[in-house]
Amino acid sequence: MTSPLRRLAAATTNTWRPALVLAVVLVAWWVVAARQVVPNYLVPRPEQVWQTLTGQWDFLMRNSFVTLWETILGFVLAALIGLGAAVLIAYSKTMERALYPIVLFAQVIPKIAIAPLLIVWFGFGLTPKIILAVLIAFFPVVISGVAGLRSTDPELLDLSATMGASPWQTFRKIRFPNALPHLMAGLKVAVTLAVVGAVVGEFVGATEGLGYVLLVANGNLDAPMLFADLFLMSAIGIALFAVIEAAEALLIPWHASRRAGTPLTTS
Amino acid sequence: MTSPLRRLAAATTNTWRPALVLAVVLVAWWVVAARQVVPNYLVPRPEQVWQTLTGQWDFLMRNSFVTLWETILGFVLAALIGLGAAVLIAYSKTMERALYPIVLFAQVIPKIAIAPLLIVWFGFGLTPKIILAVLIAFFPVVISGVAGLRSTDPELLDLSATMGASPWQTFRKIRFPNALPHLMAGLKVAVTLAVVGAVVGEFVGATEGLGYVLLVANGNLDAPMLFADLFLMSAIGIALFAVIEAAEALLIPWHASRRAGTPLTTS
Amino acid sequence: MTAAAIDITGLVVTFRSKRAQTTALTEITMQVEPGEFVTIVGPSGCGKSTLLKVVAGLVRPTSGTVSLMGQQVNGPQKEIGFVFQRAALLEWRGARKNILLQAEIRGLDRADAARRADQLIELTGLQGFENALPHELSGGMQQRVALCRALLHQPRVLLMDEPFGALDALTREQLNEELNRIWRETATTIVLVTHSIAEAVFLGTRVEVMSQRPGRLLRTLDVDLPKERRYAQVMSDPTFDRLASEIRGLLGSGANH
Amino acid sequence: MTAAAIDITGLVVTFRSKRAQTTALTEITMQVEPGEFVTIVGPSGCGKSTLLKVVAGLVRPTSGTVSLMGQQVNGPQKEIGFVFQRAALLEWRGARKNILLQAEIRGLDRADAARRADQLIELTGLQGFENALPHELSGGMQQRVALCRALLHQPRVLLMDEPFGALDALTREQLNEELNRIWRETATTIVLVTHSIAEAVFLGTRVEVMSQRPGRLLRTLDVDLPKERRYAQVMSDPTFDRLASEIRGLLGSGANH
Amino acid sequence: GASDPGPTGRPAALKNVTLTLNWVPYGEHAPFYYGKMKGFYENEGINLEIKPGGGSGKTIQAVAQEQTDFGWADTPPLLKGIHTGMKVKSVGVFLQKGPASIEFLADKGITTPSDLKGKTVGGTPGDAMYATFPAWLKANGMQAADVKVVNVDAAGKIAALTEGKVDAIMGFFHDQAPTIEGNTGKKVNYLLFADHGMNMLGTGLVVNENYLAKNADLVKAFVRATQKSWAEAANNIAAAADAMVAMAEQEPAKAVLVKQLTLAIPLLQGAPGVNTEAKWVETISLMSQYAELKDAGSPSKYWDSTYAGKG
Ligand SMILES: Nc1ncnc2c1ncn2[C@@H]1O[C@H](COP(=O)(O)OP(=O)(O)OP(=O)(O)O)[C@@H](O)[C@H]1O
Ligand SMILES: Nc1ncnc2c1ncn2[C@@H]1O[C@H](COP(=O)(O)OP(=O)(O)OP(=O)(O)O)[C@@H](O)[C@H]1O
Ligand SMILES: [Mg+2]
Ligand SMILES: [Mg+2]
Repeated sequence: MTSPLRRLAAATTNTWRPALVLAVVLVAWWVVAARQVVPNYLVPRPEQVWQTLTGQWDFLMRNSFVTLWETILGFVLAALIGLGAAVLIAYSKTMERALYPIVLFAQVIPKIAIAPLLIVWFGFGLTPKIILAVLIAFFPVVISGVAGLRSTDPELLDLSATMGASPWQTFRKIRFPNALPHLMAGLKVAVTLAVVGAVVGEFVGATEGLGYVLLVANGNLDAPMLFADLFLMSAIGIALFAVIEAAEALLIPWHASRRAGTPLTTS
Repeated sequence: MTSPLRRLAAATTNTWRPALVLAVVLVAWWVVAARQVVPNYLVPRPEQVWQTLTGQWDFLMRNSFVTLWETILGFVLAALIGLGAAVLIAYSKTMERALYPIVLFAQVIPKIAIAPLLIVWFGFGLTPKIILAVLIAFFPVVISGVAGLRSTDPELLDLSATMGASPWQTFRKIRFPNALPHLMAGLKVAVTLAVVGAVVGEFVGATEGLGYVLLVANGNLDAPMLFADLFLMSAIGIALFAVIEAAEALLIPWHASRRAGTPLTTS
Repeated sequence: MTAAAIDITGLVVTFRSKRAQTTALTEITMQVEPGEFVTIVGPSGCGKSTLLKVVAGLVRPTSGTVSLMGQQVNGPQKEIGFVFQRAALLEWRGARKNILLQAEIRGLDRADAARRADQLIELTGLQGFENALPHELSGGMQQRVALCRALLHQPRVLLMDEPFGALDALTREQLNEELNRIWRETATTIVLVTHSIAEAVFLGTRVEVMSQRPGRLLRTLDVDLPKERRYAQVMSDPTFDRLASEIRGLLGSGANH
Repeated sequence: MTAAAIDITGLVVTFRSKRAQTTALTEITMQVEPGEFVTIVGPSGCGKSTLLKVVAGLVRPTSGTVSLMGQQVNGPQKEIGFVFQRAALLEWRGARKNILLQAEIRGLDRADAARRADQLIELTGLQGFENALPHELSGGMQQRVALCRALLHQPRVLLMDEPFGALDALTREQLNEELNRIWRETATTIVLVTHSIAEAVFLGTRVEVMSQRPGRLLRTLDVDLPKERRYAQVMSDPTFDRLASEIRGLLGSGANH
Repeated sequence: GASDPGPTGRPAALKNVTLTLNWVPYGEHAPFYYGKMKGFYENEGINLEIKPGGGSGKTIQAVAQEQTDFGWADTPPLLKGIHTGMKVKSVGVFLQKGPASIEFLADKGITTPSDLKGKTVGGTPGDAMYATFPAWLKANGMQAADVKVVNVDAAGKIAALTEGKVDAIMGFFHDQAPTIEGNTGKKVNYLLFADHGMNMLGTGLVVNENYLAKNADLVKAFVRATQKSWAEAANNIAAAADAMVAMAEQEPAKAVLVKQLTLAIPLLQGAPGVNTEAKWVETISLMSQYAELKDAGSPSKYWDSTYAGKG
């Protein structure tokens, strides 16, 4: 077998199973839509969605980039703020008691309920969407950050203490790398929530973005547009999730979960 | 000092700092509201909210219990389904490739967008609310479950392999307990999201629950009711979060993060 | 002719990582008959732990074959007891429960297992710490827990990786004698890695001396002592001194080669 | 009069957990002069590790006082080097980077530290594994990395908890001789816990024998040997045999008391 | 600078003005696009930007916070907003007959309000018609308990109706009915509140009081242009729909737009934007009776008649 052929074969074995799943989902959808198990104005046929996607490609791309940009900004801020809060909570009992209720409060109130306030304060621009994305996305970072920072092996802390490490050094050299596997899990959740946050922000007051397009499609009962829009939203979410997974592979190759071969072959 | 007095003193030192934070928040709120930094139809004065809370206590409690019940059901289901998905993903490369995109898709589409479908399929009862709560809450469980299950010390897996452990035994005796610290972090996020899910479910089609009350209050521009409602929502979220924290203390007393004294005293 | 308990032919193990490639074992050929007690000594990093893991089916040979009781080793073996170099305890279980893990997984009779666990706890001096979590135990105590766990189900083959390394001299000798008694009474096949030359000679019917990495078998020394052994007697036996200094010489030569 | 390097008076350490209460150390009083090399032997679980941790300020005494270089110990001490019983390596760093952690945290000169790290790697025979992650190292190699790390900054006080436990006899003797040399050349104060009676006598200017739990100091033995020591000489010295058998006797009596 | 020639060659004194709609674009909005296309606004020195909205309530709030210059919003929520302290005013309601209605599939056989007895009706809490629905039932000789009301949000309403989860919904007949017919082919009938005993004012222009004080002339000009746009659009429905197709983004299909606008035009009762005092009084009293609008006050609290004029 020649080398390119072999590579093709390898790629095939790697991808045929997810491809099969995708195919099954597509066929199921097509059956549901074509036989009108659910009427077409609720669930359109795949080809209708495809036509909308290709026919309105420029329009959809423009709006996708708006949402993508909001999502990325929101996610980065959420990651930084979440990590900051996690550090405060993990390091100080006082901060834990004081911050946790606030953080929890920010988490449990439905964002759609405070969206009008955000509009009032920040208008219809980029700001309220980013704030919503941050509010929705930062909590998992806090929780997994706290869990990660707290799960450091006490003996490693003893070690750094005998080296006279400052709290900052202990954080940077020991606690933080140790927390990374936890933290990456939090960031994965956060990045998908940041998409939702940006979209919700666009529901409330926007003239562009996938959330706005969704609202319009809903109002017009334009199911193909609705589905194309949902498809692009999930594409953004999945792409960003994949970026975080790639970052994880780079950042924590040493972790048990990432060691080649070891993980799940023995049982 | 007599013993009750001493206990009181201890309680005081434990609570004065969070109490202070609460006091600061209340005063800030009161200043904002009383001086109309933000108009009262957006941010009411604390005493207005208090009057609504006490005056409509029975009505609010009735609706709180509806939401609480939906939240608990949704959370339990989300935990079970999330754990199941995590097991499949952690154990099988095929399942990982096949399930992850679906799970991600379910996570990133805004739940409000699929609400009409839920109504068409499940009507106005308890079901759509629970489905929404599950859809919103299960993702963090999956992610932290996968991270936890994969982070098992390879030597422990070797150990169980030489004992001839079945995959189920390895799971129950080794992987699962080992994943608990991660998993608890996921459950903490999930329980707060389950509240949001139940509320969003009530937005879409309901005749009771805090989400419904919120919608009505919003429509009537009844800010005191809106704030009382938000207050109760967060109370539910914080209470359930506290329950999970308590469960964590019971389930993983052995973990570094929970060892008395050890965690953060050395540096 | 019965099959050898352990049969290793032309074994080579090479670890590959992104960074480097390490050949841990090369051209190991070795048989262990049922009921034999083989001790292995060799320089740190020469592949002793790797050898035991290959026998247990936990590391796949790069080339060569291994069989256990006549069956080719293709995956983890369960008819064995394994003492890992690190204690490998479950941090959420107390000492006794860590020992009983063996019984739970193998589905042994509960009452029997419990009785045996208590005997082993007594034997290794862990009374009073039955419920202590691993982080509340000293290094040597953790090692003893791991030892009890491997002995609980009375396996036909025992693979032990420095099981007494963290124990003081006295406890170590006591437990050596106990292990000798258990081996005699149960006819278990044992392969034990140790850094103590005295221990290697005292316990083994045969001592295998390994070279520096990549590990080869340098020499096999038969220990011509009675099966039943006590430190007081063995240490004063001239055979002991002869073997001990021969091993020391081999290790020295190996270290410089 | 200069202050003792380590001064322990009436030390008692009791661990309390929900389950039980363990007195690890009781009534320990002991001085270590600057430049002394004290070795500690005692039964497993008698509190040796705990003692070192108290000196390092990592475990708080239940009662009694401890001072280091004339300063009362109230929290973690940083003017020391500590070799933990477990290697305690950062699993995300290669061997060399694990060693250099010491330099990074203490802000030592980079080039100097790098040179010294390479010397220590050479000395402990870790060449070729500079970039290997901890899980790619054998047990003994991990221990050697931890040893290098504690030696890197040439601390004035070294606390070592079984630093050679996972090494083969030959490597161990080599490193013992190196440690002897380092101690002579730098006048470091060293307290070393070991299970090897030979090592205790070979290295120490003084051997402290501890009783079973709760740990007390049973006896102090001064080692009347020249400062510069080599195994070939020491082992043939009658002092060595006398001290070794005395320690053995003490451990035995302690074990039965 | 005033001397800069604009792109069309006219003096560039055009003032930028934003109008936020009550909802995402539907046929009722076509007159604005038509006016813009025909240059009615430019002639008044206005460069109009039309922004979609997210519900009348939110649009009114945006006006109150001066985030938009003009709002296009329904009257009942406007009364509520002003009542709770928002500094905004109506400068003229254009749909003098409220579009609030009950919509249902034609094959349900509903022709009069009393046919709703025993039926399930979906409504969105917070809508003005949701609050006044029980009163409307009473006005038609029924009890609140005669009809089962379930709460459905805006996104779920249409699906709930077409899939038979509810027998009828509350809504704007000229918005949803054509949409449903256009997309599902199902014929929709409706009963207007206004035709059955409860006639309240509908959508109109809303302005912040500050803006009014500072830009009285501009508001006048804007109202004039809007009146002209509506008057012209009423006579050129197809052209107005074309303008909207050309200028708006993601608007409904043209056929739907035409239908929506055609249904909206009859709601103009008299000159566009010109209201009678009596009509305001009636609306206020209905709201205070049925929608908890206490101490409602007089029309001048809500409406400034100096711009569009009084009828
Ligand atoms: N998972 C692994 N990946 C890469 N290299 C490994 C791995 N495990 C072991 N090695 C290498 O294989 C060699 C032998 O390791 P092994 O643990 O078998 O040594 P050992 O004889 O048990 O040493 P010690 O007496 O120090 O425990 C070492 O050089 C080690 O670095
Ligand atoms: N964190 C802890 N919590 C409770 N008990 C502890 C803790 N650490 C040590 N102990 C107990 O204190 C005693 C002494 O432990 P230590 O580790 O000091 O022993 P050691 O002399 O170093 O033993 P070894 O030679 O086996 O390492 C033991 O009984 C142990 O169970
Ligand atoms: Mg080994
Ligand atoms: Mg110890």
